[in-house]
Amino acid sequence: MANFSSLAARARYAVPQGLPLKLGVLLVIGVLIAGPLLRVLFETLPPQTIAAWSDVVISPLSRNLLWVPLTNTLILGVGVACGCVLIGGFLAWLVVMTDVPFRRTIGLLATLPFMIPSFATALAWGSLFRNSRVGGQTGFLEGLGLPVPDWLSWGMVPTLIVLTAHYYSLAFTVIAAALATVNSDLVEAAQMTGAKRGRIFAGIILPVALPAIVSGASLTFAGAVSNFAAPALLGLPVRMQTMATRLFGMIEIGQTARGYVIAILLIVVSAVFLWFGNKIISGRRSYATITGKGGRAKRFELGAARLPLLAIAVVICVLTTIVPVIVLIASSLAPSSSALFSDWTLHYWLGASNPAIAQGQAGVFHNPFIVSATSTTVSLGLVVAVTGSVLGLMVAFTLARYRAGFLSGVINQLAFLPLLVPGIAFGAAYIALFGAPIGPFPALYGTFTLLVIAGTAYLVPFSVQTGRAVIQQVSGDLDESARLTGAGFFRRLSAITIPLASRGLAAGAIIIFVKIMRDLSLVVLLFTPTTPVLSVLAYRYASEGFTQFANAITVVILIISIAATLLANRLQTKSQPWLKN
Amino acid sequence: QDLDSMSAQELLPLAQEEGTVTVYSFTSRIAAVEAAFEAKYPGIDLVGYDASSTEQIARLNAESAAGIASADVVYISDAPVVLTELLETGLIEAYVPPRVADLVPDEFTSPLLAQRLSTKVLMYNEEASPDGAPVDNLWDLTREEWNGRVVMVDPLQRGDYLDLMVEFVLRSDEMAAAYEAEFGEPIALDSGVESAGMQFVTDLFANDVVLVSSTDDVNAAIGSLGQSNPPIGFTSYSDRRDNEDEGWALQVANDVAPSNGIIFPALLALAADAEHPAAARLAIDFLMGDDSETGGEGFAPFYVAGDYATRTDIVSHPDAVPLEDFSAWRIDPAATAEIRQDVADMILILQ
Amino acid sequence: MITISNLTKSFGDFDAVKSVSLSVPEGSFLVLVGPSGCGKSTMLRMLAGLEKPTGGTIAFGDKTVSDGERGWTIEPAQRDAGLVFQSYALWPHMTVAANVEWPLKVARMLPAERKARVTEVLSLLGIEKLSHRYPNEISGGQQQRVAIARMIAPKPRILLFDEPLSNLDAKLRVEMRTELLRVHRATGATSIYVTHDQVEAMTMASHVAVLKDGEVEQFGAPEDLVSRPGTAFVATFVGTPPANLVPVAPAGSGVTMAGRAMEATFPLERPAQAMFRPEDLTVSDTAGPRTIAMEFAEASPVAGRMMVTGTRDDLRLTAVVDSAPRFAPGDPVHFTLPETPAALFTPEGERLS
Amino acid sequence: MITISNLTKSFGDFDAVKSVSLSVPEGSFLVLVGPSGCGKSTMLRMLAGLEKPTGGTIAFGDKTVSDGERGWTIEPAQRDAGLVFQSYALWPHMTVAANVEWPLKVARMLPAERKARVTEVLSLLGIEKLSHRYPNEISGGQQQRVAIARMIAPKPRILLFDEPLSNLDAKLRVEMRTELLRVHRATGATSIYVTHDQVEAMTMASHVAVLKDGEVEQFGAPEDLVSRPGTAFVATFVGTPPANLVPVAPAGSGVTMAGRAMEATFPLERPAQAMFRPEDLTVSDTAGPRTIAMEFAEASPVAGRMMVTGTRDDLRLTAVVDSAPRFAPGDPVHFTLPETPAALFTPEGERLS
Ligand SMILES: Nc1ncnc2c1ncn2[C@@H]1O[C@H](COP(=O)(O)OP(=O)(O)OP(=O)(O)O)[C@@H](O)[C@H]1O
Ligand SMILES: Nc1ncnc2c1ncn2[C@@H]1O[C@H](COP(=O)(O)OP(=O)(O)OP(=O)(O)O)[C@@H](O)[C@H]1O
Ligand SMILES: [Fe+3]
Ligand SMILES: [Mg+2]
Ligand SMILES: [Mg+2]
Repeated sequence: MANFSSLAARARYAVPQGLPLKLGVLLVIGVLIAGPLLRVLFETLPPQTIAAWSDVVISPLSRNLLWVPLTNTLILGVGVACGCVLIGGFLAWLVVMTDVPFRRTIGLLATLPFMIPSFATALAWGSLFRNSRVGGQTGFLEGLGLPVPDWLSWGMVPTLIVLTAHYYSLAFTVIAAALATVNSDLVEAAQMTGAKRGRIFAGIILPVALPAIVSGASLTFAGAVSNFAAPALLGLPVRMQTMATRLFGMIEIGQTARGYVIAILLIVVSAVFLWFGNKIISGRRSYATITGKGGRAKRFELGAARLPLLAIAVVICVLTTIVPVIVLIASSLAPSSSALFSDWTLHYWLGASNPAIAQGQAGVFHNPFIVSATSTTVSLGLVVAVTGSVLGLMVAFTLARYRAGFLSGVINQLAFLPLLVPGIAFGAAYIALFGAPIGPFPALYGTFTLLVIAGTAYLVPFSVQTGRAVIQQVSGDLDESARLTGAGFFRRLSAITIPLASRGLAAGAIIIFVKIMRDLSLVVLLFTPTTPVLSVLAYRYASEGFTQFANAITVVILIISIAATLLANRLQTKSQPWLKN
Repeated sequence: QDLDSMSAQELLPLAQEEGTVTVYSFTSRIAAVEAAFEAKYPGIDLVGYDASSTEQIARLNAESAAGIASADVVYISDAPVVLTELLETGLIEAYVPPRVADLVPDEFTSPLLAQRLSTKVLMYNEEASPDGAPVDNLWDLTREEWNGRVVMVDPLQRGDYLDLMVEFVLRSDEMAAAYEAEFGEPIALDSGVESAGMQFVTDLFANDVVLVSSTDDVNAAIGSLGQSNPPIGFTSYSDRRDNEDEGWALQVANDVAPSNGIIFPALLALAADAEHPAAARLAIDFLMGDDSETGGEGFAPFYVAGDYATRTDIVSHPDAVPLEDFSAWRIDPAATAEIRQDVADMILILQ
Repeated sequence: MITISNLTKSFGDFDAVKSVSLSVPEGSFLVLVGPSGCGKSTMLRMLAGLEKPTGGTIAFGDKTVSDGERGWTIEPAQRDAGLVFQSYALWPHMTVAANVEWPLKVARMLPAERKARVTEVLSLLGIEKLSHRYPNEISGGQQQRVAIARMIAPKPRILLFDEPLSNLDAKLRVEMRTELLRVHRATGATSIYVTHDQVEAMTMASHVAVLKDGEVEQFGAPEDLVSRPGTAFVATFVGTPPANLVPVAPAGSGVTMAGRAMEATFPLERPAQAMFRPEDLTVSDTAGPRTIAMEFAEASPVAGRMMVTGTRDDLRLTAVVDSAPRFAPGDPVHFTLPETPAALFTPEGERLS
Repeated sequence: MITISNLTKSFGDFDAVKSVSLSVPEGSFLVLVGPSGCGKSTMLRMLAGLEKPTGGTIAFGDKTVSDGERGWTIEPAQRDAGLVFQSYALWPHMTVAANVEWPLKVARMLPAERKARVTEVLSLLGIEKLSHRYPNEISGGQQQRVAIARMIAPKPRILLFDEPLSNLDAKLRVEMRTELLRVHRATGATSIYVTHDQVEAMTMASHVAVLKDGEVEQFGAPEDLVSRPGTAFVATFVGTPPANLVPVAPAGSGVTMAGRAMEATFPLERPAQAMFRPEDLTVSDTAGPRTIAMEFAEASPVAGRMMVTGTRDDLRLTAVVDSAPRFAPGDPVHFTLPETPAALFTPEGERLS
């Protein structure tokens, strides 16, 4: 990376603009992403496994193995992406561009759902809408004597809703970052035409934030199609399978090749959607909303609509954050998972080892593993957030500044794929590729470094998507005027682009941080006992049936995530004085 | 000298020289073992990696591709997959400590050493059925009465449930007999169905078996207190030990024809090219328990009701049905591995 | 009728507009002129309803639309006003045609009519060929014309222009101002127009307000401003080229002008500033009894004559002469002042005579 | 010495700059003028190295810095050129002072020196009081001055200005152009300056290039352009006000001028365009033998005279007269043409005499 940029800066005779940068970026993501991906692909190609392709695609099995799950997955992906963009976009507008009361609080709440594991959201759904199909405890509504039909308890509808409730905060974060950069004169020009708020929102604000919307839609689409927990919890009882549950199952029962084929097909299908989204925003049209003429930041006055809109926002936030958080916290306090709100005990948090409970496991605050795992996890989170953001920034910058061209298309697609690759496949590929020494590079196996590199590659799509959306809104002449001063690439990046895009970049960093804190599948293959991480501990407990401990750890992760977000918000407002109202 | 034939005392100095031993374990109870091991054999650091069987397999495969020997001991479930994916490919090797060779029945020493047995068996809610299991024959589950009221984990999501399905097929003769006992007529197979066992699986799915994603979901569904008409389902017998904590009333249905489910091994093996061969053997020896009735420190974490030691000299947990009275089928991993994928394919079509 | 009373706007503790009062009848063409940063754009933004006044009121007809004291203001959407932003504020994601069309869509104009109107205004502004380009694909002047087109397309009742022709070449500017005037007259709308171009101000305005530091310095008909500037500031601000101001002081029987003693043909008791129109000054390369020595700064042909400028310290004199010797920058040049100044102002700038 | 040869720039199939060749010695002040969209900004951007030419070369001294054919161009960073963007391109996240200071930081100027330089240029441009504001807290003209300050602060060897004074009031503009010229002379830098202001062009330029549709229409000293325009286009484009063009055609022994038969004192064989300077025309409210009837469009005092414009269809005539009757828009006004045109051009615009 370093040599390329300096090359770009020093080259006497620059080749086509952006080419060195593109090649550099391509090289890095080629090594970090394409390499592992190709390895996954090759896993499916040897003679003994090649049959997996025909099994999956053209055999009597393919209906249930591929087509039905694929249909469900696409419905989920598209549905969730639409829902998330709508809800996230609405909240982002409210928080960023209007004078709705409690903006900060709403803004914080709207970033939370993503930090709450989706299983908690699914459980929260269950605690309200679960019917007696599966048995066990029924939900609140049935408790009131209201029969809940299966379609509302299980299957597509609840999965859609739960995933939307879980992922909309991704869309919110990306879109909010983009809206924060919209010059108010664009909006004012629309106001002058006599357009109503809704019209301005739909006709001006959303379209200028289109890159962010496409990013938000892409991220939430990828999230929805690769989410396992919600469809497994809510879909399986009515035999609804998605690509993710199938994929997981196939790997779990030892049919790895088929699993990988499914993963590759999922990637291919998603790539089509991504290509489409990219197509929309890579045309001639510009989204430069931060211009060199210093536009003002101004808020819409909502007038009479203030309170009703506040009410809507509050309902969304309460349902999608407060309820799951309560369920999650309750499940770390209640000894019985079937009665979440009775017999609460702090044992799982504070208790000393008591042989009568959970085989003598001490509460999380007394558990030396958890203490050390917390610090490892946080450092891993921080490091990966930094490396992921840096790499993401390079990719995002390249994509935003040099939108057209085949190379950009390739970079864009590659930089998105890790979202769709099962972590276990990615992790295994990483061990195989980087475990052994390569040339002068030492073997990374079992090192923190490998965890960082893999985590970076795995999570870079988040920073790419969030960063690119915002960078695309920075008018090109701002960078050009810096070029004229003789400033090198990195100098310009750090002094001009990063501060202007900081909100988007910070959003990407936070998402990466949260993701790596919670991610299991990738980490579980790469971690070493000397570097225990919280997610692995939570998995340990859950697999032993100590769900309260697992949930307590999840709450710890949640608290750290919220703290990180608050901190970032803090820095954010401090670091962007020109955006003050 | 051949390490395989050495006793623990002979291995110890070599192991101490090696200084460390890495165990890949599918259960986090390895942490307790680590403490006990290090207390007993100071100077040897036992390093435990927690990872599910699937992850262990993925990891071992990837490591071998990269030429890394990280694991010394593999403690793993999912026997049928392990046989094909790890043993046949030479990634792991069998080892039976000479000390226990005679104490463990042959079926549990070959092809790999089994340390203990776990179960996936039919369980019911004893609060709702205080007089014993509501069914006495597996085929009861295919009756209208149990439509939508049998719960299990999706066998295409979890290997052990798939093994359970495979076992039905492997035991087709017994299933056919049970059918006749239940319905008073010989079984008639649907077209395309080749065995009584497969017919059972087919009928079970046709009877709207409810699939969930984890055993805890099964337990909560079946076991939760206060249900008037709880479902029934397949889960781990050992989960009964959580009844009190969780507010469950799980009980095993032991008197079920022809069997209530499967009992299957947790395996211990040496990683091929282990870097610490002596310590690895010592660790396996330790994990097999000492000569006391309960297996002592090394086995303590696994001495729970519902799990059974393979060592005949370790007595079954007092709170559980003794192993000899337990009606579950012992799986034959090799036979299972052979038809596992075919059964999975058929279930796939049923879904 | 637009009535502005005591209009004030503060940003923090900086007063951008200070208690401005003026009113113009409906159909007027009010031109705002004033130095950079004097509050012109802020005035327009308040008239548009984009900025809430900190004090004072604005009324359209007899309907108050903004009230600073009571802190309310009618939505821009309900004012039927259009604004050409100084920054253009084109929507970057829409083509030129779409930029112009969008306001018409909002106004629910029928599609066919809409297309026709878009074509009409685009060709009015000479940019019909660019209709499918995006704003980042056209030149600065073209962008500016798109901004005008977008504003006038829906025919608002009040037209607000913030330096709308500043990036156009002289020739086009002349044509455009004719077109804008035509639009103004055709719709009978009231226009408020900010410009730095004196000729625009003179030819377009029915009323001119000269602003300085957020206050109205003089308000009146354009000719009056030139012929009878109310303050020294106005004198140096309007006119092509604007008038010269020379510090004068009584000295014995005569006066000193720019430090040089001369005979006086006008009474003077205190130091003052004398206004001389450029066309009343002459230049030569030799000193004379009524000359002031300056350094030659620049010369430029204007209206068939020569405009010569000389500077000395802070003093700057411009003469318009039929012919002038050739000077090089820095050469001494002598400006002959007429005997009687066109006007006298106090040192503070108030008019004396 | 800046040498531009056959410089071409196409955007897709649109040629913004077409085979432009010209060269100016070091220290020159080259002014580019031309109608909106003729490629001026594109030229500057190519000179700055921001845009790669599609064809032709640019050389600074004898070092080629851009080569369109071979598709390479030296990085802007290595050209030691500064550009005032037409869009200002201020960094919105930096205060005014920081905007000006950043390039100095990049140039590794010492902090103390840097602060001094920032203060110096800010006060040169009269915006020292705004140093702690952000670009969105200052007016358009103030932003424009910040853009200039930022560009000149590091004293680049080549100064590129894209309409740098367009948003300033007339008075300030006059002062600023003096300052810019001073900067230009003090540093001995070569300047290339785009403007629409005729006076700026005339007073500042050592060389003027008139561009039209991406091509150089005429290149020369400013006075030559006014006194001897090479094409009809240049004639109507330069000068304050620019010259009039009247279609003439031979008719019997005389000619028709703008359709009206008149006696001719000049030989004419084919239809042509005759150039008349505004100061050679007179106006009256009655027709005469050599008058052309127009509709009165506007009148404005200029340099102590009156500039009167009349239009008829596409014809637009401007006269500068010492005094004129009062007209209302639309009134008939008769322009008297002198007997001999100042120049004759073919209908295609080429100069005949
Ligand atoms: N990306 C583009 N695609 C197509 N045409 C373009 C593009 N950029 C500029 N042009 C065209 O190139 C021509 C020259 O543009 P340029 O900005 O150089 O004009 P200019 O002379 O600076 O005009 P102005 O005085 O209005 O600023 C214009 O006609 C413009 O429409
Ligand atoms: N947000 C703000 N905070 C502080 N001062 C401001 C702010 N916005 C504008 N100003 C100041 O208010 C004054 C008036 O600004 P305005 O934009 O109205 O000037 P203008 O007359 O339009 O000038 P120009 O001709 O340069 O465009 C300026 O001095 C400007 O610096
Ligand atoms: Fe240890
Ligand atoms: Mg302004
Ligand atoms: Mg331009």
